[in-house]
Amino acid sequence: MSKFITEHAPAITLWASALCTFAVYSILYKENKFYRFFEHVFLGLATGYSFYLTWSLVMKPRWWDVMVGKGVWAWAFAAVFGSMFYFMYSKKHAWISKLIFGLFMGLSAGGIFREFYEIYFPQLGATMRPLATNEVIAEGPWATTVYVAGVLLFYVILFSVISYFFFSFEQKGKMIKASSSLGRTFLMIGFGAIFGATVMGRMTLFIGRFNFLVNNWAPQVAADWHWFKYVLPILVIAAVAGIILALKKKPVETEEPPTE
Amino acid sequence: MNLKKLQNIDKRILYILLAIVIVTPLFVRPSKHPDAVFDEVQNAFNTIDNMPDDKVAFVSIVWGPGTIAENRPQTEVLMRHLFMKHKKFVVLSWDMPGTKLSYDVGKALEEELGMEYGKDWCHLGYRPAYVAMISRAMGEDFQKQFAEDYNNKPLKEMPLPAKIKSAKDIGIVIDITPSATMGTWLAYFCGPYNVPIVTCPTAVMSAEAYPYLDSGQVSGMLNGVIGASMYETLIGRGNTRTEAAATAWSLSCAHIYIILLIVLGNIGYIAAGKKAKR
Amino acid sequence: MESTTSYANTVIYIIEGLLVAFILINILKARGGKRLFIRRIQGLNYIDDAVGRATEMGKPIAFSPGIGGLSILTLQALSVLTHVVRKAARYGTRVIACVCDAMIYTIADEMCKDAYEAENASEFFNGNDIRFLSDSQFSYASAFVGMLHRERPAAVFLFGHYAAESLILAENGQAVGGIQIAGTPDTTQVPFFLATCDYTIIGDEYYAAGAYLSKEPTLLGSLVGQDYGKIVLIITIIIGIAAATCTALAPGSTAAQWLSTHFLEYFK
Amino acid sequence: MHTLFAPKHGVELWLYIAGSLVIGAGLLLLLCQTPQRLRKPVIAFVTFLGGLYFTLEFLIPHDNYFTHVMPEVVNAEIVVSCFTLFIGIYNLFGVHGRAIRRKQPGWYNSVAFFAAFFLIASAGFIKDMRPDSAATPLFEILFNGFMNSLQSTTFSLIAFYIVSAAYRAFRIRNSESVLMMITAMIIMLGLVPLGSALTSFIPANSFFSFLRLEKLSYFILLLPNMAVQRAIAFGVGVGSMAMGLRIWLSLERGSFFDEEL
Repeated sequence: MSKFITEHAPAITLWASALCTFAVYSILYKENKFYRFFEHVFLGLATGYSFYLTWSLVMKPRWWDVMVGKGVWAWAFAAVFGSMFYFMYSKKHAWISKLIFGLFMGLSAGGIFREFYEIYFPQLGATMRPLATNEVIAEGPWATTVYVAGVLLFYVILFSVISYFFFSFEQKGKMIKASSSLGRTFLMIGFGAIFGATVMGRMTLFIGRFNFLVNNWAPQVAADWHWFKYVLPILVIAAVAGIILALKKKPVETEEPPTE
Repeated sequence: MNLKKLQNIDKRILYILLAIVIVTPLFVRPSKHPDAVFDEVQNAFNTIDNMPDDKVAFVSIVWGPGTIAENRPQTEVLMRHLFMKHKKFVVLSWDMPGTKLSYDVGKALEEELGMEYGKDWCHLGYRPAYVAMISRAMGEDFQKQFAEDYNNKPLKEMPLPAKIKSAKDIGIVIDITPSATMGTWLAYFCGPYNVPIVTCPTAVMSAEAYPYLDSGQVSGMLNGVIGASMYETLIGRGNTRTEAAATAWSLSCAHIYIILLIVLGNIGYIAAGKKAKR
Repeated sequence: MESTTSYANTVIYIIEGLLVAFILINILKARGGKRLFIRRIQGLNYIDDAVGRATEMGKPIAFSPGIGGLSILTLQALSVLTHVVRKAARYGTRVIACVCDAMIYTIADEMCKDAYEAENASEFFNGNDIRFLSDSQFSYASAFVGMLHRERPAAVFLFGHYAAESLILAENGQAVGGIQIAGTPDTTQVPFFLATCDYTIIGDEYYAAGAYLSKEPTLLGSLVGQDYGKIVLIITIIIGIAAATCTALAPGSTAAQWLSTHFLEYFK
Repeated sequence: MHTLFAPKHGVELWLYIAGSLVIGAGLLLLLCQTPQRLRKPVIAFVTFLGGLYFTLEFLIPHDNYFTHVMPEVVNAEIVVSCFTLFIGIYNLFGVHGRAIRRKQPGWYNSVAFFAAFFLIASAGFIKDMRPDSAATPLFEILFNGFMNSLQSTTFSLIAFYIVSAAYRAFRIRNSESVLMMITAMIIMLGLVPLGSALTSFIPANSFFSFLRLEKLSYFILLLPNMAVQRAIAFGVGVGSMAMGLRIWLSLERGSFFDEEL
């Protein structure tokens, strides 16, 4: 068994990858048993792997080796603190787990002052733009107008979006109401921009999987079975035809017409 | 044909067409690179080009197999540029499988360009993703955080990593990432220790980076694989058949396809609306 | 070795101090019984409709509190979950909550049990409906998708911290025909929720949701304090604009020099 | 004091470790005995202390002691948080164990779950102890062959979903959806070489050059998009400051914080 694994590891890896790829893509057609099985395999692997990883990359080098190997015995208290989490299973003493949760939440809450400074102060600084500069004025009235218009537009957007997120002011005043609905308009432009900018990245994910199938898996298959290159186009055509036939048979129940 | 049907094309047909549209350019592999180079790519190029020779670039690899199509071309072109200019760099991976992937990229270039491991570059191996904590501690005491390299060789035995003591020896951070690590680098390393950063996000994360580019907190950016293909033009590989160029073509086609779909959907929507009014 | 880290300075003390003061003062005021106004948040009102629809159709409700660990963001999602569970418990409608973090799982389980008890509907509580799926992002997503297709819920709630998997969850929720309500402060994921969900709670509104649903004075007060905090930032920006314009137009003047060394310098 | 904390070795070390565990257990017992009325204040105090550390580290306006012990504190934080490891595993084992015991529909999937879990975990540990055993290739197979491909394929599903989402959502329904649609289309065209070629007939140096798609999308990303993101960020920043404060000072309200202890 172990010899078999050692000898055939690359081939098994390749085939397993291909199998998993097809299993996951099968959900695009329809939920099925094949997908369901691999969903559970994935779950088991992810859990088992994080178990292994946590021990061998964090606990062992940072805790066990330091405590037992180097003899820093005080690290034993880390286990005491760690055990406090498990009091959540006791109805009576659940509060002890809240104690350690509290410590951790406190630690992360305490970082907020630095975080606010390091992240938002430079942002504030970058927002403080001059309404006009001598260089721009020297370039002539047209350049000045364009520059000033750009800066003003920036502030209109910035302040109107901030005003959309005011919660405690009754948005009755015409000014605030107009500003807040303007803010929502600009929000939509911003979200459209994010959507548009995201498409590209997601497509490359598929390209990555495809590259694997074509550059790694298919050559291996072709090398193993010479007749495969004749079968592959037939398989693809059959798959497409199958889907089209399936669609013809039964109109798909999803996709209600959009509601207003 | 009933135009109304255009607003309810079955998802599975959309999916198959998408696959065809993306796959075709990957087979054809055109060599043409984009003509225009965006400013942030040019700035990234200049920042790396102007790094003082006595400092070391820190390449942070956050990507793994999931975003290999975007992040590997970026890693490849940046390492190539660093090698070409004889800038020294160290690589650290925050992603387990990304460790070997990035090591292989460096190793292949090292052989191609005749560089020397341990002197021109070094791979520090893998750290679990506690970027905030490790980057902060690394700025205080570099050697304490990293004892061995990718091959478990002590850093002290190699000329390049042995001389890095603290943040003062690091001339630039290059963060090649599919997630929001840029903010962490800014807050815990580049901000406090005043080190410039070039970010190479996946296209998804790039929109978030623009405010930081504008404020000057981030010196430059390679926006996904398109950024990588523009960078290739900058380092004089504009007419080579590269992975980046083929992918850029694929992406172009996919974008046009989606826009066509949106248009078709709206034609169907309008047609259906007119019918309803009658 | 001398540290090169940066530390607090006067401007930080003033600005962060003002923020802290406004927030705390308003919390105390609210606790003291002052009535506070909160504007309507679209989307949150539809939560009850969605629960009603699931009840009518006799189908379950699915809830995801995101992929975050034990943080305020996730706790906020759990308070929405409690709200949904209490509404559903009244009609005996199942709520399937799928959690991505072990600690959150225990808390969610506890909270759901309490919610059913509070509505005197303990007999409807089913421990199997609160599920820990996986703490790995995509493993969680794939398991959530499987759950959606098997249970075919009539309403799907996605609240909390989301990353790339947002679209996987929401597009499959859409495919099984559920009415979907999503809320997240992660700006990059909002466009996808807007495209696939019936109602989406955006950015800052997410933090206001807890206050809006619970009407808890402390949270309301904090919300009012945050509004004042935003005004502090706006004023800071306006002063900054004036200072920047002044230094740009008359760089040599004493005013410009004073402003740049005593104000603008701190925001670099 | 110094000798007490000096590294120990051999039997002495184990005695010290056992001693600390006994002391720790004693402390926990003591905590169990804490009267109910003291519990909330104790939690509030501990939370406050936790927050105080990072607050002081930043607010003391010069190089200080807290900065220097930061690596140790951070290390301890990481180690202790890792002890939560078993909570998730315990839950999953419960669910899938039950499924198998009761032969629920699809119980064989739960068997697959257990098999996958034990295979990859044991392969990992064995490979670390004996790198030349068959565990090393087995781990490679499970990790690269199965886990990574499942992960990246699941991730790449988004490529398909984004198409169907865009197709379905971007309809000229109201002004909001139109705005979002048009912006998304401009960005999509402007970001890729083929899209920007559509408007390359406009001379780059002319007055109308801003209408070139790459310029336009660049403008949108840089000006409106940036202003919007910054505005949201300021709101979220203040919001997180408020939350941090509420947590730190134990003012937070909501189900988790109000439960009886």
